[in-house]
Amino acid sequence: MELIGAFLLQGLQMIVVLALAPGLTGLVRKIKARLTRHRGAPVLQPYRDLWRLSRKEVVLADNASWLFRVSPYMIFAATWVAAALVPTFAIGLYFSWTADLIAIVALLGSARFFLALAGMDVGTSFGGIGASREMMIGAFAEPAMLLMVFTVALVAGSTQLSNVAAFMQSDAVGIRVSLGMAMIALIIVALAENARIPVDNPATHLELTMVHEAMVLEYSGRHLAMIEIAASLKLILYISLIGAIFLPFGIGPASTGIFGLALGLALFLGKLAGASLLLAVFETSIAKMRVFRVPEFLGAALMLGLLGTLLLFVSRSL
Amino acid sequence: MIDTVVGIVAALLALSLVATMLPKTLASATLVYAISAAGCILLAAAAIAFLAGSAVPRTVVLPIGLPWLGAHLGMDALSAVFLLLLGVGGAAASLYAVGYGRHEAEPHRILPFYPGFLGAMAVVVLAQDAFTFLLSWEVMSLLSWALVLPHHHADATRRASFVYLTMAGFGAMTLLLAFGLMAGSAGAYDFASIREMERGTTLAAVIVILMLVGAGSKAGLMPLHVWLPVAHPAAPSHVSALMSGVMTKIAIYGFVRVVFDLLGPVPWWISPPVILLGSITAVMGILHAINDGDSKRILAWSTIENIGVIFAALGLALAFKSGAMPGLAALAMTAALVHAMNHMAFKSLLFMVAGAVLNATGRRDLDALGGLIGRMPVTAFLALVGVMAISALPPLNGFVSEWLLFQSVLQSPQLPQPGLQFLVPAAGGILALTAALAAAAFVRFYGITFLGRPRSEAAGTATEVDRWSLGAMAGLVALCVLAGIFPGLLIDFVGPAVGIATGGQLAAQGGNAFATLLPLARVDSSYSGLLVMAFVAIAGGGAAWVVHRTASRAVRRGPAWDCGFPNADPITQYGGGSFAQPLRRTFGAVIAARETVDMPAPGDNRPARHTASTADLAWRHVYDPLVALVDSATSRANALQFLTIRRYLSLVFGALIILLVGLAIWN
Amino acid sequence: MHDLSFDIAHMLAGSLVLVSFMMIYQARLYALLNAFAMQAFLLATAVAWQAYIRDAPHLYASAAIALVFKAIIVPWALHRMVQRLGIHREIETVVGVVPTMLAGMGLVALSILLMLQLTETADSALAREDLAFSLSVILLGILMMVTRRNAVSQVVGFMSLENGLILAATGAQGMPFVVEISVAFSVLVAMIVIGVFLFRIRERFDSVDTEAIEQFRGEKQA
Amino acid sequence: MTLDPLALALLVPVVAAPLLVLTPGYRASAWLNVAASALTFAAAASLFVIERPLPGDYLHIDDLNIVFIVLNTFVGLTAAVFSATYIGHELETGRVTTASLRFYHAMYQIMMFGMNLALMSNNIGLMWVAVELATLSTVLMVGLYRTNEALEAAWKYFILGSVGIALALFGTILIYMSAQPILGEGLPSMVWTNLIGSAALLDPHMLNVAFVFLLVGYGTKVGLAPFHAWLPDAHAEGPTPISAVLSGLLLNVALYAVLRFKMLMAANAAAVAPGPLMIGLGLLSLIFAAAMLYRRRDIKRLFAYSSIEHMGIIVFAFGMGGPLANFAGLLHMVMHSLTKSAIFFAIGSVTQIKGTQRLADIRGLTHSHPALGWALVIAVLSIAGMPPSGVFMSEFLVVTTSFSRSPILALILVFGLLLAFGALLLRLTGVAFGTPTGEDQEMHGSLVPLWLHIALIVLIGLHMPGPMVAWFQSVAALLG
Repeated sequence: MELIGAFLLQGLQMIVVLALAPGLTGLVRKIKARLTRHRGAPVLQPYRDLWRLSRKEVVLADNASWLFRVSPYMIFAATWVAAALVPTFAIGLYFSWTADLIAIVALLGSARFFLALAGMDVGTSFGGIGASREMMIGAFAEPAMLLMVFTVALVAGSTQLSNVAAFMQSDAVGIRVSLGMAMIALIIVALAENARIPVDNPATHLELTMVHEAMVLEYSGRHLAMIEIAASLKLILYISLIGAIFLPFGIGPASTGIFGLALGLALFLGKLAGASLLLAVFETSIAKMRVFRVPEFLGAALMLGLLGTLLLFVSRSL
Repeated sequence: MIDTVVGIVAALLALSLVATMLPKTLASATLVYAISAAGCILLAAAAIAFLAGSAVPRTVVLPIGLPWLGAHLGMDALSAVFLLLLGVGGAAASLYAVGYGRHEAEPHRILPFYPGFLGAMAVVVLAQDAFTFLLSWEVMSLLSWALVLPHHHADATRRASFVYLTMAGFGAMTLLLAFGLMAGSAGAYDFASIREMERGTTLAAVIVILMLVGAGSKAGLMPLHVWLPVAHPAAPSHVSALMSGVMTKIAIYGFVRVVFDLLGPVPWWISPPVILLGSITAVMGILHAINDGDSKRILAWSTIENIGVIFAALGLALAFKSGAMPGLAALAMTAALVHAMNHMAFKSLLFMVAGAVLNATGRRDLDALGGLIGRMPVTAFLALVGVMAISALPPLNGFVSEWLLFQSVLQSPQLPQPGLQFLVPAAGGILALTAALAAAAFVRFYGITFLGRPRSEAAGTATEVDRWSLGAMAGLVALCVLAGIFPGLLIDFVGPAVGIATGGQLAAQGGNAFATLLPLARVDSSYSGLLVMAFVAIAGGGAAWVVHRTASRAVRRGPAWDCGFPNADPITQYGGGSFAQPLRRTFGAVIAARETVDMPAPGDNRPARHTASTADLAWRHVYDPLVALVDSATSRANALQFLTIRRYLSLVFGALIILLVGLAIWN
Repeated sequence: MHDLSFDIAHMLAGSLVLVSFMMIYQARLYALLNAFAMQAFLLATAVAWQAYIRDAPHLYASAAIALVFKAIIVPWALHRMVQRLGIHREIETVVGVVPTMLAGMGLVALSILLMLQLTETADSALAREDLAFSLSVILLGILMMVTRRNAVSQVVGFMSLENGLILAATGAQGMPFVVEISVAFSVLVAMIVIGVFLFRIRERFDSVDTEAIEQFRGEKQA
Repeated sequence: MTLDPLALALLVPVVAAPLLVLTPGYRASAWLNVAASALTFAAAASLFVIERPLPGDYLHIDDLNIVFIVLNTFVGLTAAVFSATYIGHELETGRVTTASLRFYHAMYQIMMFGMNLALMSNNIGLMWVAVELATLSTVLMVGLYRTNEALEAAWKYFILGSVGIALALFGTILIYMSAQPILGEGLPSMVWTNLIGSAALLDPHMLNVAFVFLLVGYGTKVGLAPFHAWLPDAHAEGPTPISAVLSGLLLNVALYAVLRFKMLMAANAAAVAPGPLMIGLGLLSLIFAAAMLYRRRDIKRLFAYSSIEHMGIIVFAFGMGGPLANFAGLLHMVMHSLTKSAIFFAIGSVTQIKGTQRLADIRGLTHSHPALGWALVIAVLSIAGMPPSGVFMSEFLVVTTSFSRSPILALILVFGLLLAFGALLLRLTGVAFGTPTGEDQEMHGSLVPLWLHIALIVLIGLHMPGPMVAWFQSVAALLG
């Protein structure tokens, strides 16, 4: 009986992130539009786009290989699994021990891996540009992320997100400088990973500046739909990751009753809304940077992550 | 048990002699490779039997080598683990060679050395006394040197072979010194009595450093790595697979055997150099891999990277061991050994892929390849798994060892010394960077080799390789996947070896639900490759199924979007150099990257040129000066060849007088 | 044995050293040859004297060899050669005479020093001093070989070296093979002289233009 | 004196020499030469089985010299065989005349006689005479080709050799004089067994001076730097079989003499320890020769310098002393004789094939002549200290034992070894691999001696026969 319940909860978690993802993207777009005094497309527009895309026929380049056709599903699957493993409204879900934070980072890594390969498959120069730049960004984002993970894990004593979230809720942890640094690092990484301004511009199609869009330039129809939804899944993943680690309030253990879960869900929605507001404000208020400044930007995140780790020892040895 | 193993090894060595007399026909090549493969499989089986069963380690003494000592051969868990590695890698390479060997111009330059090389490596692993160890070590170097040389008409090959054997000789000399210190002037050469001997920590530290140099030069630790990037492209691909996948691990074995097993307690301060050297080697290796244009050299650089990772793990194990934390030392050591296993699998696989591409196209330079996924689909698929594994992507095996390594890095706060507490996370950061860069390097490797449009005629007309090669590669792919989703079995397998090395051991992992890894119960960080695999498969497959059922499944083919700039030339694709550009610019300093743009003046209609080059700082700052030094010194000494008799006489006279004066003073 | 005989032997040995110095001093070849003949003669006398005071008749043989072969034949032959090669006027020393003399002094001092360190035994007084003298003759001989350019003077140097050896051999009481040794050395010297004659060796010893030599060296200097 | 093996081993060459002078036709004389050497070897080998004759005033046999004698006669035999197949071609190319060939074979036997006598002699005076005899005969053979270079080499060898002779003699006289008060006048004070018996009583200072002279004198023959000058040219310009004999045997004989006197020194506590001197000279020779290897253009000179290098290693090992190092020294000496002579056999054929000794003109031997090329590769790698040759074992023992005793010396040794290794490997790679160039005449020299030596090297390297080990260990004990 409770096994079924556990399965249900796990399933619910997966459904929730999948269902909310496009909405979140839509919400961010809407707010950005508002901030720039446009009316903007309705929040639900991404759902419509996905539906329309999935019904269109796929136009494949002549020399596109099977890898090109498989990649969207792989990317989607990897991202979705990763997203489903991040506690959103409840911890200690049945399969939460499947992968820890390191594995989640690695899952996103494999999504990026396939995206880059798909970009290079058709053999246009755009795909190459996108892939090469994406891998460079990844080369900095992943270590920064992992150093952030070190910091958190050293505080929480585990890389298991459920444990981390649980530990963060407990009052054993006060305000710590290193955690703050870790959070900034994570935010920077999140911006880069989701191809947001200032690293990349999700809205542009100007070849020389685009990274993510350059890779997916050749995609159409259902494949594009998969890529799009994977992108929005990634966004929601990072937001809920930040939430789970640094604002874990409201995330109750799976055993708490229906109300606890409902509360957690509500708070989760709140976090999403707040995050998208902040993101939109941030994006509209600053400009995109040159591609070769990106390493410096992410390098800062790397340093912050390392600094956070080292500061921990200092504070401990004090 | 050991007797049968020794028998197999002897058979392999004997096969080398037989091979010298075989006729130069295809049949004899097939025969030699087939027998070698059989021998390797038997070795692997014996090792598995040893590890699975609880056979007591026994030593046989053969009347070979030092007359009063004889050759002590024996097998314990540590030997067995590496024997297993050798068996699997050797079997795969031999099977591959059955097909690949057909394309060799002068097979009689390979066959007599190939089985002996396998046998010599086995003896290194089995040796239980210093002399046998070094003897087989040298024979291993020698035969691999001969195996680098089959394409000896090319100057590059001869140069490579020279560099390789010189480095090998250097390494062997350092090992000689190390064992000299261990055995003492009385010459107690067998491992048993070396274990017994009492020695001060400083002496132990010196020995560790000597071993680091000696074994490191064979494994490819910076700055002793220079032979790998030249020797691997020169050698036939199945030999490269062996040298890179197996021989470097034999070097690791030597290090582990001496430093962890024979040496006893070592001071903690010897571990930071190991960790640091390992991490630096790792990141430098992969940076060069990203910037190199030759497919096999890329793989060689990546081998250097992985060796660095392994040494970093070993250093960590050393730190924990000297800090009297056997459990954590076991974690790090497990990471090292498992990574050695994994690297054997996917690196051999990738060298075989490179060899297959080389056969199909005759080209090694990335910028002449491309679009092979259409021409050689099976190879392309197998290669895809290989690059995913080596890029440490879940759920494959590369990620498992990386995950274990990070887990042990996360335990650094337990270490007593603040220095290590600071160093280890930094090293962890470097290793994370390395992993990310590795992904970039292999996206580049795979994407440019197999994807896109063919960049040369040869690439456009390539054909799929033979079944033997594909079979060997498929086998390794299976291993990568299995080791990725059932890592517990592998970890339990190396457990006893870890016990020998560190005195600690991880909890048994085989029995966990859903093949989950839970190395340290205290911090329940867990990872289950099986479930990740299952979830991804379900999610991806399900999504595909749903979309194809509910939404459209129509497909139309059309030309790629060219931005209104129609140019069919495949050269417009991103090539090796352009793909590496962002990272080359970012890390240019450490790889001495130089970019020159030759822009013709307006009106001048010759094409503009952009050339990018990188250089190995080790050559620039260590080896080239060394060569120059030897050169000048010898040319100065050479004047002594051209003196006149009177001057020679005065030399004799002078020496005599000096001796006499010395005598007069001495009295 | 009464002291006089010792003193005479002693005096003869010492005079050999003296003559060695004279040879070093001589820059011209003819004078050098004459000096050498004198040394050989002295040697013959010394050996004969030893033969007499120890009544060891076989020593007379080597005395005779020294007299006939080295005091007469070889100097005469070399004389001829010098004329043939027309080098009798050349100054053949590499370093000046004075430094050579000083070096010679040093060598004599060294040999005496060495030999005086020998432990005193019953009748070794003479033996020790004899050894000191013969050692200095030997060293001076080599010194001459290395400080002279010309083949002839080097032959002379070698032979005076050998004089020292014979002196030492005869000084050693009851040493067997002395005669054989002197014969063997005579053969050796003969071969050298013949060699100088046959291939007009002077370039091969040393020469002003090194080109001439190096074309005979197996490996040309880069 | 009955016809015991010693007498036989000495008589055969003495008898053979005049016969060889008289024999018409070089083929006959060549094979007669082989037969004589074979007989000598048989006689020497029989020393193992029969019980040893008691040491007399002139000759004796003990553990130390039996090893040398057997090795000497064996390599003498193989070299004779090689020379028999080799020298004919020299006649065709007109480098030698039939007359000079007779002379050559006669001299070969005289040289063998001299060396055997030197090794068997129980009398320091006799040993001196014998060594000189051997030297002079080799001088004449080095000059065999009568080319300017050959004469130059022979002359250089002759002059330096003569000075060495003189110095060695003075040392011998000194030894006699130090022994004479104890052992009485005349022959007894020159008999080796007496000397070593009463070594402790001899005047240490006298011994010291004597040893210096003997070391310089015989060291000249060993080819130790800085007394080495004659060696490379003599090897390079003489007939190749003689180069093989020079490197393989004559150096050993001189070394044997040095060892004898080292034992004498070691037996006298008050005398200066010979070790440091030998270590110094050994390391000097090793480093110097290793450095010289790099600039060689002539293949025979290359390996001549490598002989100097290995003599350096051997002298170093004996200088270190102790059972292991001495064992290593003996083993290294035997291995070097076999390997180096094998290398010179190979080079003889190579030079005949290519018609030159210039390294630059020799390429890709393993491609054009596999049997010869690979043999050369194996031999050179063995001499460079690669297993499975015995050289590896001896170097292993030397390095490991000396490093724990005196690290600095061992490091210098290792440095020299690596330097030499690099040079040899560099040349080998050029000579053995790549695309063959230059002329390609047919090969005359037989490969049998070459491969026979290689087989022995590998055999000893993998499994030393028990008796051999026993001698070596007892001798190592003798050497102290």
